[in-house]
Amino acid sequence: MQFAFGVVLVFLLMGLLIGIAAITFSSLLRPSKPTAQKLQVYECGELPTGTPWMQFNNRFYTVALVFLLFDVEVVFLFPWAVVFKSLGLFAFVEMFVFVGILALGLAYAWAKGDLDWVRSRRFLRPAAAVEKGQPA
Amino acid sequence: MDVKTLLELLFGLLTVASAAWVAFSPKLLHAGFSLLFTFFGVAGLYVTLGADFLAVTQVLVYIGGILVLLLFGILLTTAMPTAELSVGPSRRGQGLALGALLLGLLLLAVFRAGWPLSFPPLPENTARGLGTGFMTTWILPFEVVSILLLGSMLGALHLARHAGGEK
Amino acid sequence: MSLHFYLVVAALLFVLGLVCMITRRNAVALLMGVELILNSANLNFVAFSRFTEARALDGQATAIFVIILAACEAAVAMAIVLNLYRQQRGIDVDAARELQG
Amino acid sequence: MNLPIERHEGGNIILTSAEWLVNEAIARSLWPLTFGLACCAIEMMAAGAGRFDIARFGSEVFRPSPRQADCMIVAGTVTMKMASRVKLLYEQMPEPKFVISMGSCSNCGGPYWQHGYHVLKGVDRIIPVDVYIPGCPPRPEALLEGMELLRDIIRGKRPRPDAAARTA
Amino acid sequence: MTELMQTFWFWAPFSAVVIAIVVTVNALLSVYMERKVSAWMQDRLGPMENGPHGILQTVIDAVKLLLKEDIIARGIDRPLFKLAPYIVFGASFAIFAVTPFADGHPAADLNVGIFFALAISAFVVAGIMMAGWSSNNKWSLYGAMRSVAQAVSYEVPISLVVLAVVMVSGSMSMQEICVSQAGGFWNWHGLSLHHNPFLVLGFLIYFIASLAEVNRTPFDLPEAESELVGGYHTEYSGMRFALFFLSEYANMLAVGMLATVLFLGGWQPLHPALGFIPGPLWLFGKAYGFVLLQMWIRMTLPRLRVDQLMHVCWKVLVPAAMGVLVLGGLWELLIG
Amino acid sequence: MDNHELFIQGSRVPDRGPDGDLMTLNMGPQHPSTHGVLRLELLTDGEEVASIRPHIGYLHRCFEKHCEKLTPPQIVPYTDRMDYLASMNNNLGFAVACERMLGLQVPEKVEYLRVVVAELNRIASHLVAIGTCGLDLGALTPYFFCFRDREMILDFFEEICGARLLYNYIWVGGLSHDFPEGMDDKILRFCDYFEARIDNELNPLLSFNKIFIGRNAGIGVVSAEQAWAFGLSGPSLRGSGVAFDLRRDDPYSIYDRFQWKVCVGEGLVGQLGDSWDRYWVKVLEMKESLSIIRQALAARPKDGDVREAVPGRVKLPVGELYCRTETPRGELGYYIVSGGGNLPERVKVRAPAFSNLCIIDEISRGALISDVVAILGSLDIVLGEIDR
Amino acid sequence: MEFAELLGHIRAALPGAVLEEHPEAFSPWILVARAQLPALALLLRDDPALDFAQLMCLSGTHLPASASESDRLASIFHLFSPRHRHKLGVKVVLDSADPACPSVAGVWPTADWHEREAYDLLGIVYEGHPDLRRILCPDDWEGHPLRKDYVTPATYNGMPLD
Repeated sequence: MQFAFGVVLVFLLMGLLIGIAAITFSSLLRPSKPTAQKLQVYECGELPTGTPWMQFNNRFYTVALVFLLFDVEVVFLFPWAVVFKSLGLFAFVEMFVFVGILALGLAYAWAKGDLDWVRSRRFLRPAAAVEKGQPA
Repeated sequence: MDVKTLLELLFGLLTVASAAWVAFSPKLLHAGFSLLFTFFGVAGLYVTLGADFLAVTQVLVYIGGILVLLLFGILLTTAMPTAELSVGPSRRGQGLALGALLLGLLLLAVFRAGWPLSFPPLPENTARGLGTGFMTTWILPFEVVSILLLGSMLGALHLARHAGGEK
Repeated sequence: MSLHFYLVVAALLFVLGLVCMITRRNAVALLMGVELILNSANLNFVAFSRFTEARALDGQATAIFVIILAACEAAVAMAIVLNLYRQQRGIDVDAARELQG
Repeated sequence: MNLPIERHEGGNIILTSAEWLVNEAIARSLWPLTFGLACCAIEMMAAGAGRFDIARFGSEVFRPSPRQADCMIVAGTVTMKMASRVKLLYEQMPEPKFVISMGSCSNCGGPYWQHGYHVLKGVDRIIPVDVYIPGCPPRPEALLEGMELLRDIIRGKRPRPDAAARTA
Repeated sequence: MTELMQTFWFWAPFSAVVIAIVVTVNALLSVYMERKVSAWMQDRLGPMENGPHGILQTVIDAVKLLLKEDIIARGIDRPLFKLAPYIVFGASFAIFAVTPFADGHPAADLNVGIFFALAISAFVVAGIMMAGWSSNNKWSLYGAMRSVAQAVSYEVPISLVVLAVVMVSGSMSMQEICVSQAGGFWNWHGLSLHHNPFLVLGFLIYFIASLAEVNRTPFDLPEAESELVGGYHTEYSGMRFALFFLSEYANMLAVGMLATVLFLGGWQPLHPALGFIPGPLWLFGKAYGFVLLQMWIRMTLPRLRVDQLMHVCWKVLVPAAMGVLVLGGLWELLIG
Repeated sequence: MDNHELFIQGSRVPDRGPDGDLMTLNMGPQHPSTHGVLRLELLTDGEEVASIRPHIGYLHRCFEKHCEKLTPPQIVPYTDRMDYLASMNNNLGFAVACERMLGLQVPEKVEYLRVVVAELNRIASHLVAIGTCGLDLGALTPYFFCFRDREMILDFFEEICGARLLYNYIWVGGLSHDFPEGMDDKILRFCDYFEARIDNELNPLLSFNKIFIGRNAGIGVVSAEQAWAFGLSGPSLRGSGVAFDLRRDDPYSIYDRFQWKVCVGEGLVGQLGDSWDRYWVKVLEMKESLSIIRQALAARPKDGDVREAVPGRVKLPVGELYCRTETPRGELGYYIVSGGGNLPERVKVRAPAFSNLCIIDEISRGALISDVVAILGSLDIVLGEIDR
Repeated sequence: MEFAELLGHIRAALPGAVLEEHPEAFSPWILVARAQLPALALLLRDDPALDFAQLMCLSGTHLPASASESDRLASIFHLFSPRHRHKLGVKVVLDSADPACPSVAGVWPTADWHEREAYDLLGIVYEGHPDLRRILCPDDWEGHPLRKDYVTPATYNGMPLD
């Protein structure tokens, strides 16, 4: 096992090495002529105003949160999945309860609108008839 | 020194160095990304300890989940990530002193205590062992965890919704 | 390598986490300190179960449970931090004392 | 032209033989900046579309960010209000970089030469231009030909326009 | 010889170099393929002039990128800005360590292989965030936030579906997952209606989610040129940009390979009678088919909006993937 | 600080500074989806747009100044360069205005040919609008298909007058060239070919693509009242369900002789007046244009000199006139004041895209950045005529 | 309604607003008093018999000095009623020394940009306009280019203009 992980580590290092080699090699060849304007941060040809450190929608946090909890669930279920066949019905019921409880959480988030990306859009009315499709 | 020892040392060094950067970096953002290497180093140590599943879990949950959450937290709460981070110098000194003291105590304990050492063989497939364990020995915590997850999900979502502030 | 090595690394992690918690006033940084401490604990669990007579997987299973707890803790704590931020336009933990009520 | 190896001038450099390779690589992979100003931009788009297919020469990779672009096709009239932005965008491109002035307006002000109080009479007053493509607007073929000329310039087969005339 | 093969010091660097070559060639080839495929679908010719049928075009592009100036603008967080491409590239490269190329020949046969493949993308996420955040550029930050939110969201249905495959195969080792699908295409998880039909649905979910995972149309929001200019790599130039580019195409191949291993039998031949064709050819053939499909979709569909993206993930794919897991498990228990 | 930097700072619009949590984001003047050199100053809250301040004038080429210095026949080529996607229509509008002032009757044949080229150019212009609208939303291939078909129209124009984009074809009192031999057949063949392309290629691939609909339906809704109040015209007005087309409702040239339908948005997939409706009106209009072209070609006189009525010297009589025509983007108005001299005293152009664009702030508030791109695409702006 | 009818209606509703009438022009127009313009604009839009919902065009013109008068500026509004299908030009003449004209941006939102343009190019100051800035020329541009006496400056921010 540690042999295999060693290979993985070598791969990681190899990836780093390729990157470093490429950039080092490139640094030997490439020109470098910084000017004041070249070093301006790009914003469509304008000079940027203010910092980009802006307020982001809390929704990003919600997504990361729900993801984290599902991620954790997956961690538990992977060992379960490996032994599922040997343990049979009992394991299945256990998993069912486990997933079911988390599904409740998802359902709660869904019902409360936490999964809707934008809630305060006054202009986006429901596009009811999207299903109508092509007129005859 | 064989390769394994070398790797252990390297991972240990990575862990401690990056953790030190987490604790002392003047930029919160750098501290956050430094945590990435701490988690990775710990995952490496897990591998050297024969805990492959745990190592991958560490990467998946800590780097993929908790770190992202923390980084989002920095982004969502700090208009200027370079803002003043540290407490005043006196409290900083106190903290460092306390830390040094504690470290001394811990090291003393580590080297003085008589650990009942042995070196049991590694299990063939830790994931399989853990799976069986979760379904048998740890069945209760396994199910309780799901309730815990549900509870924290509901609570966190509720709190986050308040933080979002319906405009 | 010996158990001591892991214990030393864990001790260092623990102390660094603690220092991080004491010397930072930013709530997110505080959380980072907590994560360091939890990692140090985990490292100890796994190291002990590897080097002692205990059943080899006990430590790992415990560590997994701790990771789960850490995830829940991070989720809820970050939500609290967000609330704090919204109320005070800042996440200075010293200024959050008023929450004590 | 030895743009990318200017730093090694006078050095020993294996690069004398590699210079050919370097220049070929730059010449054959010109990624334009997604940047259109006026009528000529439509012909530039047409040059990218099916019939003229600038992709044949490897230039279909229009990069929206100047950081990844190699050449700027000034396609259209440069006005006083826009001039500073054009200059800034040009500056923000990484070396080696090239400018193609497409159409009469950016060459010299074109039909707005006499009464255009708000029109810059030639983009070469603010940035150095490598190739001028005449026409109002030039046909897409003319743009392809202009890029061919630019390739020749990069390869050193053709001089760059008088350096003194270029305001850098 | 075989002993040498089995030593770490030979095997690890050897396989890493081989894969490095494969990844690089793949990137060049995929870019060329993408340009040619798109040209073909759009009534154009695509690269023609540089090399026969433009085959050298992407090589030339790569050389050119090597020669481009590297700009690090004012206000950029230098250490993070420089580190990010390495992390993204290193991580997308490491996925290939666990992919089995032939019978008994993964570079690293991890017990937890597929789990590892899921986890390693966490590095990509962190790297992208690093890139977007350090750039001090509004477009970059938007791109990074979108990218991260999208990657973590779509990780959930992917994990659940992979879980279903692991459940059926009884192993997390990618090699064993391949082996469990032996005996012809009707035994492949993604096609075996008679073994476990829910896995076929799982394949579909995986396919959609994997498009999002690698930021391909219709989920290419993080790099939507018409909205966010360049996304998280707006400020990157020259070779650093090329590394992002390279890892993007490496990721395309990686999800193609994962899909192949999980659902299309990996290196298993279409029919046992075709077993004389070597495994790697099968694997790459199927993976490239998958990549081709991604390109086809890119040329066909517009892109979603961020709320629609999240809607698709959380309200369609995640419940469906949960269903696949539960019902697939039930099926396996009762019928399988 | 060099000259240039001073220059940038001098011409910069003063910052409004951070507005609470809002962030100022410049979209343009160099941005893939601003269709030229438009600059939108977005005030954003995360990805949500709180308000938009459009900045135009980056392509201000002083058209109105030129008009005061040139004779009307000399002005015609400059009208080409305003809406460079629909030069024929711009020529036509100016020619019609001058002819009204002069009281000039142009020959029948000229009228028919004008209608044919104007409608062909309408199709060409709509093709660009549709293609780029798709491109903005990430649909790459329809854009190439649109340009492929547009090239065919440009071929006709090239054959007719020698230019691909800017024609100077419709003169005051006539045309610069007659149609060459066999042109009618070619155009008719194109009509058949293109009608099938709309139905079999464009609509399945783009118009009724679920994602495309999802991106456009219910976005940027303009009510009929709003549309009138903000001076919207053309497809943007008709997208809101207002059946108003100057070709029918304020006729010029010979449009009253043809049978065709004014296409309006119907809220087919989302809400009436949304981006998709504005898009869809353009698709429908292309079909109607094909029908007009067919009728005009069938009815056109074969004989006659197209320069017959072209005056040797255009001297506009004293007076002032506001004359409007329907270009692909809407109401193109020329306000001409003449003092009786060789040069007009004042020519003001009421450009359709200028008025269409000014609603963007109104309908984009609360939208996402991606929606702004969709709205902008559906409004179909050409900076040449906005900035003139 | 025909021009004469329109005129009668307006005169009845707002006596004294219309100073001149020009039915003979290619596009008939009326000259109105500057002070009466806001009231007239509202009347034109809201009176159901007039119902000018669309402001087709808003232009400014510069009338150079003649023997009898000093130079003046004019702002002309071309209106159209989609319901009644009638048109009307409304003109306000201003002294160039005092080029202030009431804004109609509150009546027809489309006037916003047109007024900014007239301000930019001719220097007509629309009072009550929400955001009267230059629109086509840069903010630091000098002079109003469409005035007859406009002299193109030699340079703009260090760049030669011709």
